[in-house]
Amino acid sequence: MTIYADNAATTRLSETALNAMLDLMKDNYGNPSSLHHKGQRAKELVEEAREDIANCIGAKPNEIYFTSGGSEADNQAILSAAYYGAERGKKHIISSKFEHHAVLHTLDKLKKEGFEVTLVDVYKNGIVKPEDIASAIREDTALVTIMTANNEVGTIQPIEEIGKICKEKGVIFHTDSVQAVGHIPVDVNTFNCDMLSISSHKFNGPKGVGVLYCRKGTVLTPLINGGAQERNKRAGTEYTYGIVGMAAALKEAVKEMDESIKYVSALRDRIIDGVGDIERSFVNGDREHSLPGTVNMCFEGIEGESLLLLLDGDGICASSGSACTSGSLDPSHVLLSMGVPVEIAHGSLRLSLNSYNTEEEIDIILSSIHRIVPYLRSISPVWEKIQKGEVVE
Amino acid sequence: MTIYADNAATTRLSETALNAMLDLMKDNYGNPSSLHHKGQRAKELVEEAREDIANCIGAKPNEIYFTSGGSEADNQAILSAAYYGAERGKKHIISSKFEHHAVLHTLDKLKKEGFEVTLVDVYKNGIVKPEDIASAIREDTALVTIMTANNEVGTIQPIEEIGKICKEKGVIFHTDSVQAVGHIPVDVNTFNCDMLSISSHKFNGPKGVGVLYCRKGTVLTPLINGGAQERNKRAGTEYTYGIVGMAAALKEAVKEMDESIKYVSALRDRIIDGVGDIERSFVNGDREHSLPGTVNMCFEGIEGESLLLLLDGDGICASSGSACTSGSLDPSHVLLSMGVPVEIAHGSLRLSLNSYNTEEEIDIILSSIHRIVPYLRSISPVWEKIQKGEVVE
Amino acid sequence: MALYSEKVMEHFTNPQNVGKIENADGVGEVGNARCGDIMKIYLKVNDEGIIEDVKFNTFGCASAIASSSMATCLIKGKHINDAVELSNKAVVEALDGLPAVKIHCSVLAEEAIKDAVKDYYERSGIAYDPVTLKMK
Amino acid sequence: MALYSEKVMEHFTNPQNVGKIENADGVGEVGNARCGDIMKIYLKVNDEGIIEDVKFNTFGCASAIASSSMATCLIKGKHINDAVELSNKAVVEALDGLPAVKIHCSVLAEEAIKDAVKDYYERSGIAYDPVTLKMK
Ligand SMILES: Cc1ncc(COP(=O)(O)O)c(C=O)c1O
Ligand SMILES: Cc1ncc(COP(=O)(O)O)c(C=O)c1O
Repeated sequence: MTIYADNAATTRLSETALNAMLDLMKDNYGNPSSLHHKGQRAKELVEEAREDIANCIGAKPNEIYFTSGGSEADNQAILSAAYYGAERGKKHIISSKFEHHAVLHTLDKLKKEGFEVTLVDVYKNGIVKPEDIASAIREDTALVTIMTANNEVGTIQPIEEIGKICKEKGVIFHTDSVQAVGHIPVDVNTFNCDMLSISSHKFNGPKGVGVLYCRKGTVLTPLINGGAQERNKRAGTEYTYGIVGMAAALKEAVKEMDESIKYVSALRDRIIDGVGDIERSFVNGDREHSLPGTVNMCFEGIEGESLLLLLDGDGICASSGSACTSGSLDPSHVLLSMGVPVEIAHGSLRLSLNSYNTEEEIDIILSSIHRIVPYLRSISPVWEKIQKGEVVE
Repeated sequence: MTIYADNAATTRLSETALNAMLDLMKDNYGNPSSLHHKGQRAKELVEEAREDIANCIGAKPNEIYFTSGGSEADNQAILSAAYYGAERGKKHIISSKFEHHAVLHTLDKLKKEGFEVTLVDVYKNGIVKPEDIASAIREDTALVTIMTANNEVGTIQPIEEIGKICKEKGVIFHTDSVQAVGHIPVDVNTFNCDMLSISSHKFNGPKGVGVLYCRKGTVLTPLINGGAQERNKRAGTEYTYGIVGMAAALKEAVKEMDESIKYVSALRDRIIDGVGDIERSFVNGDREHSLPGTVNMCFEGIEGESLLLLLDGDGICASSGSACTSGSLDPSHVLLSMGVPVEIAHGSLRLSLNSYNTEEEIDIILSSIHRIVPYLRSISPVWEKIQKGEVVE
Repeated sequence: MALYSEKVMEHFTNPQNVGKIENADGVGEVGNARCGDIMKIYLKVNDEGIIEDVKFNTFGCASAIASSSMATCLIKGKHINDAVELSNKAVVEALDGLPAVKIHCSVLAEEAIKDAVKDYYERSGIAYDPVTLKMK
Repeated sequence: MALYSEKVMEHFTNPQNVGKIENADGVGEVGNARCGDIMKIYLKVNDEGIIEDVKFNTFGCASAIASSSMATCLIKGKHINDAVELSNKAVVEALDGLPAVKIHCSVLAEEAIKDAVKDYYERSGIAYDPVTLKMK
């Protein structure tokens, strides 16, 4: 038995997406750049997918650029705006402390190239304050990039307000919507964003494909140079089935969104309520402004990887911090940025649900947690200290 | 009826690759960075694929970096070597006149950043002379990048000799092997190359995935920053099915290579011999040193797109020049670099075969060509001039 | 969504008025092989200035051939003074559009006709307005 | 290819010698919670210097728990002078390897044992070589 509760890391491919892909994988293998009927048919399908995706986020088809995923979209968006700004003497960028590494590491690269980066606080609840953005904006600010929803704690940011501030001040605004698209309403116009990143595998679409939305008039520079694909902004033979599968998955997710938000939030609340009786444990983030399916908890006195692997022994797939930093020994930069003490941040658990999950699964997860947490605490010298009221360091 | 003879643009997905992918698409959807069993199983499959691909080209698994395709691999290889060189005062790069745009446009970008680029001649036969490379190498040469086989005319370059020269002179050598891998023997050690680009969809593997081989000791810089995937050299959640499908397709292609080289070359020769009776037509490139399946012809007095679309009307998928430049009005830079006059370069046709093609298909192609070429000539004022012995300009 | 409209494909695969006219009253040729398109137009004009017959030969892509075909259809049976009013825009519209990179093909068609009309005037010694290309 | 060897998973899911020893002869503790690992080792040593019993408590990842378990197995029943010879390398080997980023867990196990042995010497007033940590 497997209970998959790691949907913020990646999701199961939906039947709808799989079926949309299979047709192309079996027969419709043309290169959209080819002039013959097989190529042109592939091109038509790609353009239909572009239109579908544009419709899902309130964009125009020619504002959609297909990429290999969320990371590439983030990199291209940030580098484009940064270099565009630099040519105009603007070398300051604003972001937040708990962005995804695709954003933060790109900013690190820019810092080495002489850019100045301001990372605004995310506070204890994991939510950026628009007024902090407003007061961080300077004459030489080239870009503001703030994620729509955080991948580890699920908090939703006040994107509309931030977008409005950026628009008023004439600063390019990018939002990494990788965790939001397909899960909560995303509209580039209410967001007032100039660029927005999407990754298909986060909403039951295929892996290896994403989208960079770029508003008409915002200058986009290729990250990958070569052929004329994507109106000269992203070279490389199109991953046609990925593109078509992504559109199918997103259309479905958007169609069923109201329902799934209700369903999935109820599952998440069942978890939060269900762990309420575990002493010295708490939920990170903000229950009000949160993705429907993501919940992040800390259990004092235990270490996350052990918890994770014992849950895995029960067939439960979960995560400790974000998947990308696994293998790293530092505790999650997200929790630290929210002021969680290092020693407690080590004991974090992220469960991320979607509409494939069931109540029964939640109950199994809860009973596993109730068995494993006390066990790990029983062998933990840290827990012993906590019980004795000693200072843990 | 469709006769697909555009395999240099892209290929049909093999049954083997499709089946390898389906398992992961249906059940094995984990993120290789996740610590739970689903993630670790996905990771195992990715690592097996890495090993398989390494074995196919004489590399070690930790020298294989998965990318979104050939274009990304070319971009990353060239930029890595260029910036590494620049830090050491080396800002000169050597390439050839008829590289793929993924190479040439990346070099254009570098030129704008102050690099100097020498493009060696490819001569009438479409083959670079190693001695030209040797004499172009300077103290400040950071990189030599020469394709293994040309995508439009199919000529195979003397990569081993070029590799040896670069090794002796201590210059980094990259080869774009996108058209060669899976079709002719490719071994990074006999090639003496430091980096090598591969694209899966050119050998019946899935679209949207490729490999950059980078020899241990050669410095690689990420093009996409973010998560720790690909040993910190290429961020982004892995396109697991693509990776696994690519390995399955490549293994199969390499296993059947001897046989398919014989089979496909015979088909190609049947075409070349079959058009021999058409006056004022000729084959571009070099029949000796050529990919088994690629043949590029010019028919004087006619224009390639018309020929292509009339062939398509007969169900035959072919190409005029490379797929990527379709939509462009300039004739192929490849043919021009080989000294084909502009007005004749407009009348080029590329047929690219693989082992899915049959003799019967070739015969149908030949009979279509024999009907369409005379027809287009009959309505062509250029052909009229040629017949009258007038100078065409 | 396809590269070309159905109309373009129709006129490309089944071009009208293909061929030459022996002893034409006017012949026009524009374009050059280096650019990938040459159009040659032959006119037969009767005493009232009506285009009784028109033929073309074209070296070029599908839209060049389709533009030639459509343009000749549009002027056949018309008076010379109407033929010179044919704009490339009219050709594009009649073809239900052309891709942006192919608009020049329709321009060539317009120019080829004008070139043929001028040739007709000159051969026949007919006076014409150099701006409108209409008979005086 | 999996993250951890079977041996590691065995010792992680079924750790040996978990617990505490009341009135232990030596207790060692190394690591800190900020780094994510703390190991505590309890020793019961008889008059001949043989480790009659050993127990551990560990806060840490799977490899920290497995290293503690394996290390205690390797020294149980051994003479103190043999126990202090246990290297982290021996622990890693006995576990059929650890991922590179987890090698420090085996180091902690080695250090925790040495720390417990020193505590034993000090509590019992036994003279020892400060370099080799062997009894004099
Ligand atoms: C020689 C060569 N290099 C690079 C590429 C780019 O590969 P991809 O389109 O898979 O990115 C191609 C094919 O398009 C090619 O033929
Ligand atoms: C918030 C956020 N941004 C970016 C990414 C990167 O997306 P991908 O791994 O598809 O490149 C992820 C997920 O990995 C994410 O959660």
